[in-house]
Amino acid sequence: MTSKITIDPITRLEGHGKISIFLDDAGAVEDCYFQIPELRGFEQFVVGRPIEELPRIVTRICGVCPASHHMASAKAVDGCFGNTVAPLAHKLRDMYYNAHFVHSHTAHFYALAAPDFVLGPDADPAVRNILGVVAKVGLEIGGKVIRVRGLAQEAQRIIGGRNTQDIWCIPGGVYKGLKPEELEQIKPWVDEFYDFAQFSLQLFRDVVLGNPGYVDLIVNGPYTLDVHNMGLVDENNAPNFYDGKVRVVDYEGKEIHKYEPKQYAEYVAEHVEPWTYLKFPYLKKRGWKGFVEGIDSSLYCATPLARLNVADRMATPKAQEGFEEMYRTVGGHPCKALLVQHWARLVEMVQNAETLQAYCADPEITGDHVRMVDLPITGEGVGIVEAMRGTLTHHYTCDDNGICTSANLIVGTTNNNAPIQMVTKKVAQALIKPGVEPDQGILNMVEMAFRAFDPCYSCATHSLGKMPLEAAFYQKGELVKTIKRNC
Amino acid sequence: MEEHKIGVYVCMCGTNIAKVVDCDDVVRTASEQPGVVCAKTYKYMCSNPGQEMIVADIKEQGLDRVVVAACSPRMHEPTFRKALQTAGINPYFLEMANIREQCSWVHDDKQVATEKARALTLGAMRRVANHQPLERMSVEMCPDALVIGGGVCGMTAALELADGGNRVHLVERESTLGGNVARVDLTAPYLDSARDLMSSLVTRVEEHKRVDVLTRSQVSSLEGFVGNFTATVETIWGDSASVSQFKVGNVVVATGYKEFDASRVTYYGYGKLPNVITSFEFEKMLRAGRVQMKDGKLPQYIALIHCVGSRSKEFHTYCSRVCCMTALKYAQEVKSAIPSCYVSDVYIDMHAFGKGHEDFYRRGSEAKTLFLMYGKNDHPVIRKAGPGDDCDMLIEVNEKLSGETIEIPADLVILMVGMEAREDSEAVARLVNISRDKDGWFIESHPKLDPVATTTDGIYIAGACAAPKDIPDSVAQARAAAGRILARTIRGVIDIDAVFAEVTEDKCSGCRICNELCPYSAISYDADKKKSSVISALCKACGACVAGCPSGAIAARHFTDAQIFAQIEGVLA
Amino acid sequence: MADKLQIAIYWGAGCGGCDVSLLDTNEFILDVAAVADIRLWPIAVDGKYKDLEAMEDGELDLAAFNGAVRNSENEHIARLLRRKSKIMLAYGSCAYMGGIPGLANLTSREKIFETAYLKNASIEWGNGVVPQPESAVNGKTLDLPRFYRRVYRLSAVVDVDYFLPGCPPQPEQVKAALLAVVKGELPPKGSVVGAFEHALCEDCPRTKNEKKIKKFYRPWQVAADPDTCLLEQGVLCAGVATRSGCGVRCPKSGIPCRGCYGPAAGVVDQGAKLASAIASIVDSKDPEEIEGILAGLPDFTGFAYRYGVPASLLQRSYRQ
Amino acid sequence: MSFEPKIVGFLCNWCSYTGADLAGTSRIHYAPNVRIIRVMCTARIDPTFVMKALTDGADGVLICGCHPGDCHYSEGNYKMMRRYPLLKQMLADFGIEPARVRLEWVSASEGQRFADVVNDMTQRVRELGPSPVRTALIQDMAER
Repeated sequence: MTSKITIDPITRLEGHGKISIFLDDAGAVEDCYFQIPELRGFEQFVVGRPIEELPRIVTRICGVCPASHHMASAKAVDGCFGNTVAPLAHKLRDMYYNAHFVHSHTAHFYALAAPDFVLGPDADPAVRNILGVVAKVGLEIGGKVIRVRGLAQEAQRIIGGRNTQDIWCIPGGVYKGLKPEELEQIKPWVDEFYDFAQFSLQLFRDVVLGNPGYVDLIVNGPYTLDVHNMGLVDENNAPNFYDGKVRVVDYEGKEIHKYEPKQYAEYVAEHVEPWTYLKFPYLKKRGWKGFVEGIDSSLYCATPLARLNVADRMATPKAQEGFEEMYRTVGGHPCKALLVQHWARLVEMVQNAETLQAYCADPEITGDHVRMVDLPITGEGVGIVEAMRGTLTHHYTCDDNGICTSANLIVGTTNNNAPIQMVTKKVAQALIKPGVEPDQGILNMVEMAFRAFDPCYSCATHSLGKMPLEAAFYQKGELVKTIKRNC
Repeated sequence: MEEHKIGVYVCMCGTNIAKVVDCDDVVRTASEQPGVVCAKTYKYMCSNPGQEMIVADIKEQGLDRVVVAACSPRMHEPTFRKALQTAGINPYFLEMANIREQCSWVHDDKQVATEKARALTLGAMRRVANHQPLERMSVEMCPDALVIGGGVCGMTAALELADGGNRVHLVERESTLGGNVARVDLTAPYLDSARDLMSSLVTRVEEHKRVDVLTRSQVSSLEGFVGNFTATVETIWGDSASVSQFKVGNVVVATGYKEFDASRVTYYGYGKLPNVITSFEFEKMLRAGRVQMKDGKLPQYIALIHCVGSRSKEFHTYCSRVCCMTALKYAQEVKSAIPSCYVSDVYIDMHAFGKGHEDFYRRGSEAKTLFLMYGKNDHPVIRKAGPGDDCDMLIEVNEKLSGETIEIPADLVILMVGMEAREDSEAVARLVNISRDKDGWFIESHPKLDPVATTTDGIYIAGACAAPKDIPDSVAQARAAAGRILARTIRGVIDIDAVFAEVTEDKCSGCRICNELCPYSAISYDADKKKSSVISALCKACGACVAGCPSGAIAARHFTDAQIFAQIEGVLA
Repeated sequence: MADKLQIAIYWGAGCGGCDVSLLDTNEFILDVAAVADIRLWPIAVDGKYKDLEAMEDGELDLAAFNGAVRNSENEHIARLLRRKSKIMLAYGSCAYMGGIPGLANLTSREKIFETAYLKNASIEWGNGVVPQPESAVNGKTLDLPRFYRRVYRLSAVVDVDYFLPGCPPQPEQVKAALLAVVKGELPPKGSVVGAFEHALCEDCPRTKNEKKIKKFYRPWQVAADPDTCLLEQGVLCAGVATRSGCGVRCPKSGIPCRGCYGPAAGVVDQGAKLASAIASIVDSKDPEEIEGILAGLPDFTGFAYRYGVPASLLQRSYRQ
Repeated sequence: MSFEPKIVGFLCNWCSYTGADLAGTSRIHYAPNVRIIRVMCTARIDPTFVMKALTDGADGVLICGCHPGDCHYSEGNYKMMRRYPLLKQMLADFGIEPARVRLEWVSASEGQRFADVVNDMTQRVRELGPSPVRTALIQDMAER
């Protein structure tokens, strides 16, 4: 008979993730399911709303990366108004969005990823959190983290009037421009962001690369998948978070697709399974082939690492240096080692900071023509941006009165739903062996598999943060053992 | 919410209610409700024994809320409120359920009617539990009055008030008092001289120590409310102007009328034919004592044409009331001025309703005046006479009584122009916050029962500013208005109904939605505080601002949300 | 440890923005950590569901619940937290009023599933699968929480002591509210905390005049004057009917208020009140003209109840 | 037994409530389904009242005021006239049949008209059947 391990508290605690591992009689992992138990139905309940309001509604898909949804939505709405946008508005939105990346990447790296590396996978769970990190690296650095994240939020507020939840975009542009005095306020912060990004890279080198155990775990651990990569790139195939074409590259570096956002439906489709509320996107032209790896697989990742994997280069010089160093260290471009995500994230942060510096130096940035007024309604638009956690697609249609008639959303984490399924199962199978008593550490390893994706189950119904695990072992329906661990 | 001791009284109204509604059953369900101390039926709750029963219960059982299920509150609410007062509790602790007019009298199925009566009573019970004690407020009443308009009406009102002992500010825009009456010669029907009437009036006014006359003046603003207005008046001195400000308790608007502009009527050739003139131009001649044609010759034929601008679809549909008698007056004055002159009187109907008017009409027809009746939509036609004729003009009239077309000679044609509202009546209405009808006349609070009061407390209208009137009617109204004011000022204070809207200042966000909603301008906005507030003395409790306030900052006393919600729950329970 | 405050922070059907609003108190969060044990906070700190169940009833001093109640699981945790905590705080507009997810109450569960899984531009053709509360896969049974017919506000499923409005609550207000708990200076049960009694306009810098509206404009149709009341310019703004406390961020940036802080104190139904006020100042006495002017307000319901359909008197759509 | 709707009637004190009284004094019989709540003027009627009545179990809501131009407060009924279309739209958005709510002008002298309005409205709501609100809210509870 089959016994079932339910890593259930994830569900209860996060409300948004649940792993069920099925063992065969021998006690080997037979099956493993990562379930997303939540759905909110945005795609339906935005129907009937005035289309211009959607950027202020869909931000509630995720309060951790609301700016991503705000921007993707704004661009989809632009499409419904003939894509006529004040050029300066595009610049300001991009500027704003890069500031948002600084905030989000900082939060993720220090609050979520760092505890593992800074404190070590087997440190006392009670302190394995941002507060623990602060304790370890010292209040000075801790203060720095808190300060930078705070300033990145504040920078958004100054540029766009508000951060969480964003309100700023309007058909044809943005509600408010950037005043010279506001720019002066932001400038010094932006330089701080740059220094901080470099500082974080150094911390990574010292703490992670300085520890052979980690490097081995990252490069040779079970944390690899033979699936493809997706990301948004500019005309030079460098990563762009706000605008560009979607590029899909296989794990050997060969380009599979490169398409305009409005063509997304020709290239991506979503598969549904009855046991999870979350859908499974795949490459449409290849068709749904199930949860399989391989060069012919129709599955892909859309993550910070995937973004760098589909890119030929970074868009800014210092980021380019980080890009080269990273791939040199992990054995070439592209890279399949999922734990490299954390590093990729920091490389991106450098580009964010450099981009911000460039905008601060742009004499036009404080201009006042930031919106078009009373544009004609054309009725359909697709907006694609890179959310922190992957390629984010919003597709709307509206009637002649500008009332939303349909909305389709493929959010960052959803792209990675299938890979997360697979890597979880893969790791579980690699670690939970007959006769081997699964312990806290094993569950941690299992968890690290999907944590690498920084899965955002609010954007696909959200969970940010470390997933405390608990395994309940059942033999013939009897609870024989429980293992708890607190990350 | 604190527990109450509620008494429920179901009236049988003889058999009016009892024959359809099972009153005992209503009492039974009522007594099962929380807080109900006693529930009773009685044959006639409004009768003395009925009321005494309620009073006794309140005193003995310490009731603090009372529901009377009986007839319409419009009938007996005051009665039962008095009962509560007699028993020593706040009269507003009463609520009535209308189980007669709106139940037993309109339904016959006993069971269904009883069920409805139960629901209505329950609604009243839930509501009354939310009632709050209300006190009538009273405010100081300033005895001084403002009279706008120095005509016969305004002067009469001013004198009446001043003689009553109050100070009066009489504001006249012209340089002299007298108004339109000062422009006429004799008055119908007794032919006494208007000049004499006026001069005595004017002298008395000017000499009265309590009347302060402001000629060449206009009221530029009137702030406040009944008993407490502040009036600002601008007076022109040559090319300079001075401003005076004073407090008044009440205002009489006596701004009068203006005569209809005859040039709007094209078909009588006024302005083209030199000898076609208006009644007021003729009055001038009479006052000057020289009735003559343009070229100075004495007219041999004079024609009077009635209803110029009045009683017609294209101008004014109403009758101006004074023209008929004025025309008869002219006939007689002409006769005495130029005995040889033939007078023809061309009319639609002869309106001689006033005291002595019919006799005056008879006398007029005895003195040979030729009366010709024309149809409303078939007006006479005037043309220049030919060289052969012995007159200046010829008038063709389709005479209704004879049915023949008659041509009459005329050297002088007098158009009896009607009255119309002054062009500044709208501005005046806005100034004192009263309304005007479709013709621009000011609207009284009730056309029959309250003809000189208006919907704005403390503002009275008298004379021809409310509708065309002759001198006696205007004078009567002037005295009526003055009487109303004297009666109210004599107490020195005025009561303000306890039911009005009030703003909770902390909750008011100063959004100013309510400012436009009040028909009585009872809401004032304090620009410094950024808050709106209700002037309770002006509020008539309609509740428009209460429902309109988006932040629930305005409450309607005795019609609060809580009270109405409770009643909704009750009738549906 | 025991003398430290015991706190739990949890999210139901929310977006995480409320949790971010806590992070946005920046250094303050360290002060909180100094005086309190955060026993449960999925976003940043670890805690265990089993521990939660193991706790004594009332062992927690404060449970801050953000997000709405969308499925059986949300309700389950809400009830558990209520039992374990002395103070239950509805944190943010979703817990307070149902929030944006509450807009789902204007449509139906059936339509939501149909749109999400059966008909949208990128759904796998001909698959026709819809998630089930219970499903058998390779002979194994997997279950999912039941997706309720509608969304509930927290107070509809458990007894709530305090309400902290905002989408998300503004950090200053969050600090104020937490400090009140720390100091034990608590208002009467049922109070709205971290916000004012009055409506937004009092704190809005735009100048206000008497209002009469002949024509309504969508925000993108006009370049509204930055210094005068948006409503006076015909741009629908919910500020008049919305509790202040957000710092007027939206109108200050030229964006009409959408009411995330909920109705002003004492108002039962935010949308109905807004309707009553807005309609009252329509400048016409002619029924047809009135309808014409009001036609300038498409989806008024979705606007007036943007954050509070589940908290409205009618609560949800009754369309058959 | 056939369905008998519960209807809440909000009547202005000066015209319609007096009109209803007149129907009484004239002994004009009409359907017993309307429970009348008196307000000073229709301008006092907040859409909240109507929604409250519907959630508390009313199958219909009748609002009566003075004819346009005849308002005791000169313009109160126009405020209701303006709120009415917006209220109806909102109810429609909540899936409530528009015919369940009705605004009528009834003067103090129109006792017969009041009776006719009540009869007609009662008949229409009877045809619509019970309000969906109560039943749906009960179903919701059952689901949890």
